[in-house]
Amino acid sequence: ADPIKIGSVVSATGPAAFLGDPEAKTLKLYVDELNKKGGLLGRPVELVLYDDGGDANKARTFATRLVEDDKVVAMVGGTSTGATMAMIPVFEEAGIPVVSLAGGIEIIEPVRAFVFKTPHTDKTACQKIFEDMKARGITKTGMISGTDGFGKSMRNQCLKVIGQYGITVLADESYGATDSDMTPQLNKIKNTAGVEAVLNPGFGQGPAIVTRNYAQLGIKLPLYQSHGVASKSFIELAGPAAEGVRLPAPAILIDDKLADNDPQKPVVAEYKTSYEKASGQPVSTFGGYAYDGIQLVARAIESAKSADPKKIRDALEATKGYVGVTGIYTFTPTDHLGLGTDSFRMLVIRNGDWALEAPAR
Amino acid sequence: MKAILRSRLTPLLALALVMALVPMIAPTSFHLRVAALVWIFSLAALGLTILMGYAGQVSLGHAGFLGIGAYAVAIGPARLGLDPLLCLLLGAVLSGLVAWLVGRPILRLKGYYLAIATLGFGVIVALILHSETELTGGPDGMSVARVTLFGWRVTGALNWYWVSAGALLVGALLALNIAASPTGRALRALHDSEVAATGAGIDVSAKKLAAFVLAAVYAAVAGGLLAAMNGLITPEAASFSHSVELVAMVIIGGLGSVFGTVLGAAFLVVLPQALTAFQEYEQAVLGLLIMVFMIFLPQGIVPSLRALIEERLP
Amino acid sequence: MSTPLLDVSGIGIAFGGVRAVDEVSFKVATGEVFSIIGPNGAGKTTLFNLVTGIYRPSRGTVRLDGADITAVPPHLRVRSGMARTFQNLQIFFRMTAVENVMVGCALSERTSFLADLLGLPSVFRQNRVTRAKALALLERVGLADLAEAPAGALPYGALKRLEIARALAADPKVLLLDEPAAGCNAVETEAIDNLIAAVAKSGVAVVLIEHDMKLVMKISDRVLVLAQGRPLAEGPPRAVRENPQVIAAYLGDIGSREADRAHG
Amino acid sequence: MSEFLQLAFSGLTVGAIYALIALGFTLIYNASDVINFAQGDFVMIGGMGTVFLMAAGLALPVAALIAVIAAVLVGLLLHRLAIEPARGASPVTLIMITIGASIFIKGVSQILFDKQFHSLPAFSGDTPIPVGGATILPQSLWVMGTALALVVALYLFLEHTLVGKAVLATAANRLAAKLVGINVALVLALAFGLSAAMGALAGVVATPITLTRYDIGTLFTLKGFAAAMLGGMGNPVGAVVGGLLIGLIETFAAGYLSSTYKDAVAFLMILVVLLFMPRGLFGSRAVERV
Amino acid sequence: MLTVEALSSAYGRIMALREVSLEVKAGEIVALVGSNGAGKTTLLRAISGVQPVCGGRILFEGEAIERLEPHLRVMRGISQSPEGRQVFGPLNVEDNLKLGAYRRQDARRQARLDHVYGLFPVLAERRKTPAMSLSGGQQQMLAIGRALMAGPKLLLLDEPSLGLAPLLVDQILAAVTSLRTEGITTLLVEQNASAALAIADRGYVLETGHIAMEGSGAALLEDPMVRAAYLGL
Ligand SMILES: Nc1ncnc2c1ncn2[C@@H]1O[C@H](COP(=O)(O)OP(=O)(O)OP(=O)(O)O)[C@@H](O)[C@H]1O
Ligand SMILES: Nc1ncnc2c1ncn2[C@@H]1O[C@H](COP(=O)(O)OP(=O)(O)OP(=O)(O)O)[C@@H](O)[C@H]1O
Ligand SMILES: [Mg+2]
Ligand SMILES: [Mg+2]
Repeated sequence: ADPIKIGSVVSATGPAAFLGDPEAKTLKLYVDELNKKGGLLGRPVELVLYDDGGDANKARTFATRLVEDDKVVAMVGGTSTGATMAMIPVFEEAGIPVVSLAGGIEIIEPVRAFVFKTPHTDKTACQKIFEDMKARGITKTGMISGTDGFGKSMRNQCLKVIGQYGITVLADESYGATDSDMTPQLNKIKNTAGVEAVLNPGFGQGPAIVTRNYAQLGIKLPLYQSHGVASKSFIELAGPAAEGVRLPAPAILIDDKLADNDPQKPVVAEYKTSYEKASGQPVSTFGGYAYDGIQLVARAIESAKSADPKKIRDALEATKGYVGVTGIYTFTPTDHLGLGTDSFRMLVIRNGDWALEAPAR
Repeated sequence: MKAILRSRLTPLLALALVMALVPMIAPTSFHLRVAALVWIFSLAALGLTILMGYAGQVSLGHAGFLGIGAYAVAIGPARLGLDPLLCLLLGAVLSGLVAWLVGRPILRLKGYYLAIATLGFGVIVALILHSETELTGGPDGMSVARVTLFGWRVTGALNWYWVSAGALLVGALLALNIAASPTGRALRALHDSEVAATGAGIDVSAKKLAAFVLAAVYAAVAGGLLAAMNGLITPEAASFSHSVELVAMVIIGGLGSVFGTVLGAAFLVVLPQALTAFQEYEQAVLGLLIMVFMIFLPQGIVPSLRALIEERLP
Repeated sequence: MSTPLLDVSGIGIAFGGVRAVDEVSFKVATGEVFSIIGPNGAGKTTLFNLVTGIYRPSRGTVRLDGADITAVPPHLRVRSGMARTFQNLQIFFRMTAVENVMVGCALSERTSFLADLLGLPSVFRQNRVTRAKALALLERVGLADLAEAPAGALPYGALKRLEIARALAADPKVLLLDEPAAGCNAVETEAIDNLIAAVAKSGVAVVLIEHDMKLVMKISDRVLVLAQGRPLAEGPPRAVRENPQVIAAYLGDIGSREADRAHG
Repeated sequence: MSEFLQLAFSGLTVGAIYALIALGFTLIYNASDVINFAQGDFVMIGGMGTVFLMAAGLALPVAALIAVIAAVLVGLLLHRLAIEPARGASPVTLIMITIGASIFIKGVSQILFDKQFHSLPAFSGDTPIPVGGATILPQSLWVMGTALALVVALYLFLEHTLVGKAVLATAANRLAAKLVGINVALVLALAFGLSAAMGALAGVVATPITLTRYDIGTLFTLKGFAAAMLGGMGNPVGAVVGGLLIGLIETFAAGYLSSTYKDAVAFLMILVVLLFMPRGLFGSRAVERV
Repeated sequence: MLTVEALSSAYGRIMALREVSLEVKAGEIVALVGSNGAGKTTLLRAISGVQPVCGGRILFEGEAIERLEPHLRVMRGISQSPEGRQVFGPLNVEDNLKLGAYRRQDARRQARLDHVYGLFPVLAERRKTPAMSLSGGQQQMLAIGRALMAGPKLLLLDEPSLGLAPLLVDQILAAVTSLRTEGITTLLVEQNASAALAIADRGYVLETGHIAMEGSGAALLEDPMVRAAYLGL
């Protein structure tokens, strides 16, 4: 039978390769898995994967290519919010479902018929962090964020919700995606009177350097990182300075520390083992998003018993209680993310490893 | 034969012919989109052909002007409620104005010093587009309103194909006009010797500035078209790597050759699409191909091939 | 001398210590050939650079046709009637010979940037006029058959003449020539000699820097001798070449002999 | 005061890294008038090479040495296979070749290495050294020391050896260089080899601070180029001063003005300097005669 | 010492040299005259190896050198003062001269430097000046001086008198004559044909890429055709 084509555009190179690379690897790995198990609906699955290099214009071109030339029935991808937003009109118009791997809330708000996404929104992460701060009695924070799409979007979301927790921001600094020294900004925060904790939305090497500079300057306040660093490589890069850093992260980082009855435990463990074996690299949340993306699409095709894009979409929207690596998803016509704050767990870095913090409150 | 090779309008006719043929053989609108992108980037690069190829002045920040044009078309309708088409014009004017302001001081610099100054300009523009989130939507960019041309909503790949092809034809015609005119002669002259051009009574700084402004307008129009066609624009459009890409189009195609510039743009727009077959090796192959082309066609595709052909002709 | 066309007075410049030109004054009238000679490094070329505005003099003035042009930028001096050639060739190497001369015609061209951009018919008319003028000038300097050759492929001597044609294209009132005969053999020099004489006769003031004494002594009306930036002697050729200081500092044996030969 | 000092230390550290890269540009420029857009990738090879060799079990010094040698080989190959065959091409063409090379090197590295960020252990530990209320990392001293050593070495080479002069002569006038018996191809190979070595060395000492990844070269090229131009292209002292200045401007701008626009401030400063000194701070002042 | 046999060279499709043969014997001064574009410069460039040849042979001291890289020819003792001076602009006068001796780091380098400074005292005065700010004539002196610094066996001079004051032309030609007594052979291209032929043992007349005439210097000076075409007499 001719294959069912699933498309993907990720930023496997360029500034967001940190995200796109594990995504690409995961997609390839699990499409192979699917085929080993006989494919979907008795047909083999073909992954058509393109690398946009972080350029929204390229992403758009590849989106057209997937629709027009490759005739895919569904698409998993868009590493960044910008790229996803550039591609959405193409897929909406063609009526082909998209499961985005980007964080931006604007992807699913307002809800678009054919657009879903797997990553938590930045907002959820912010909420999780502020819950933790509140529980520890912190009311005044300093913020230092990356100016990349991830950092900037999360900063904005955090500023939106922070009021609800009675927390104020006393210092609001930023750093460029490629900066190699953040001491000036941290020094400013250090010298801002009253700051009780520091929050660093960002991904890539930036947070690692922030963490090291933090230690170099001898700042003793609690440091919160975001889910953007949720990969073992962060601990390696930041070195001993990472001790005590807190962050919201999905289950994937602490598979071995999950309670035995945790429904995510087997899923997470399986993904972690397969991915690390196949790629030789530590798992990250980002690969997890792609895992959930491809699984959701595969499940939808199975349950729709059809490779028709519209039917896949309908089946996707009907997803209930899918236990993924990132969390447990339930889509509805008004919610195309389907994750709650509980999919995040508050972690702290101890002795060079992740440790689970007892749930706040 | 040689007369044909040298005629001013030959490249234009060749280009028009290719433009007419592509829709006939393009299997899907994806191919049309790629072709439209080639026309749009050619247009942006054509400005550099005038600036770099004719006048010999390097700009490593030209994507900045492209960004100005693109964001004018994005911001105008969204924030000020202006007509997109009007914004395309406003963007071109604004870009020209900025070029005039920036060019006056920095065009006194020469060679690599001009390169770093223009590079700095481009970085600053990109940084502003990136950071002024309220206005520009920040790193994730902003969406662009649909363009209406005299009541006709421009949508679909084929329509955009013709709009961009038309824009490029006009741009190419103007560039060829310039080349064959006293202004073009003056630009090529100051490329070789500014002292001698001055000695011929040419106001060298004014001519350089004119070329710079013109190049900025070309880039802005291209940027506006790009934004309107995509319906979304991100600051990436104004990035340093994009500036380098524009320069690369001009050099690979052949400095100072209009048709070459289009080939150069086609090279860099189409190649990544063709190279997806190489998967992870895509980037390596792209780099390798650029090197190979430059080693074997050191003056760029068109001038090098023309020299080869002329040598073989009696 | 009738009213001087070019009037340079008390001009000077120094480059970190070296007084390249120091208090030099001279006047040149229409139709006159005025030569400047002197040892290498005497400041002759620098003097040209001062007169044409490439260097800003630290003191002194330059007047053209009565108007003080000391502060006028170089390209505008061309407009008021001053053209020159360069000792270190300044050729547009990527253009053909005829295009080089066409660039020299820039001043007489009547088109605007906009017209050029739009490719109006006037531009093409103008191009034809300019081209015809350039070809005539090439003919005049004896390069007609090389008109379409890329300038980069011309031999040295031809480039010298190409520069003269380009300078003439500006229809100058004052023509400054920096060693036009360098790299030409005796026969070719004679052609240049005739050319200069004809140009002067047509009512142009010619200022000539040259080391070929035969040429200088033959066609100059007056000669200025510079040494170490200062005037050493000035006067009619005959007087200058008999000046013992000039012989000692500059002419030597060959020079004297050649200078003598000029007048036979 | 301690804040000022802290910013100064940061600025000098970052600046010294830029300076090291700018120094790498100097040699190739001096030999060929070409800006090598793959210079930053030599830095990356130094850093990534060392990281992966250490991961394979080698000690830091051994790994670093092999990485530097590897970079030199890449530099020599670049010259032999890409620059030399295009001999006689204009600088623009050669620059385009280096841009191609840069893309190629990144393309190969992402396969050969990976796409993750990596770090190296600091050479002398991570304990900050307190100075006047501020702190400085030992690795910063390594970076500054290396920059200092290289600038002195390069200055001595170019100004006080005949081979150094031959390098300058080759760029000044290639025809004349051949006529006085300079083996132009050899000089260019030397320039590429040494530049690669300097770049890779910069990568080794800077990686513990900047971290590294297969595509970090673009950033390094950009900053190093800016530094070299600010100082005056071709002058090693200028390269170092330019690098340090840009580092300091960026840091102070981030500390006192706006962290968002610190790069803009740095480039504005470069523009202002160039308007008054069109050949950079230490560029040659002599003008071409006409 | 130098034998050129049927040498041809072209720029693209333009033949600049067509089967040129000439000979320079050890210790001779040979003058090469011809009008603009005759190919004199091309010939000297070909001998130095900076101009591709498309046929013929160049023998130096009996060995074929037409395939050698330029720097190897310099090492064998061929040195040229090129047309258009071609000094190393940003480098100072002394460095230019020292580079002239790049392949001759022998004990006599200092002596040769003194010799050049003696010949052109103004270069000594300006030894720290960047070559590009010298006057035209001074640069010409520098180019000649640089060629002499190589201590060559065969010296190729392309229009050495170009742009030099008459007094210096005297000195240059005298210097060439005196070089012969030191055993240096010279191939001299000059527009100042009468002066060149006067000091030359033999001369060749090059006309549009081929040798039109050859003979002793004195004989050529007397030749009516040469007198009419090149001496303007
Ligand atoms: N831009 C400059 N910088 C430094 N020195 C200069 C500059 N221009 C000229 N000089 C010096 O001024 C003096 C005069 O030079 P100039 O070129 O005017 O001589 P000239 O009389 O034309 O000599 P020549 O006959 O050799 O052409 C020379 O010593 C030269 O080195
Ligand atoms: N780069 C080039 N490209 C094409 N043709 C060239 C080039 N250089 C020289 N020629 C041609 O080769 C021929 C010989 O030139 P060459 O320079 O050797 O003459 P020459 O005898 O030295 O003249 P001159 O006395 O003017 O120096 C000329 O016809 C010239 O047009
Ligand atoms: Mg002079
Ligand atoms: Mg010649």
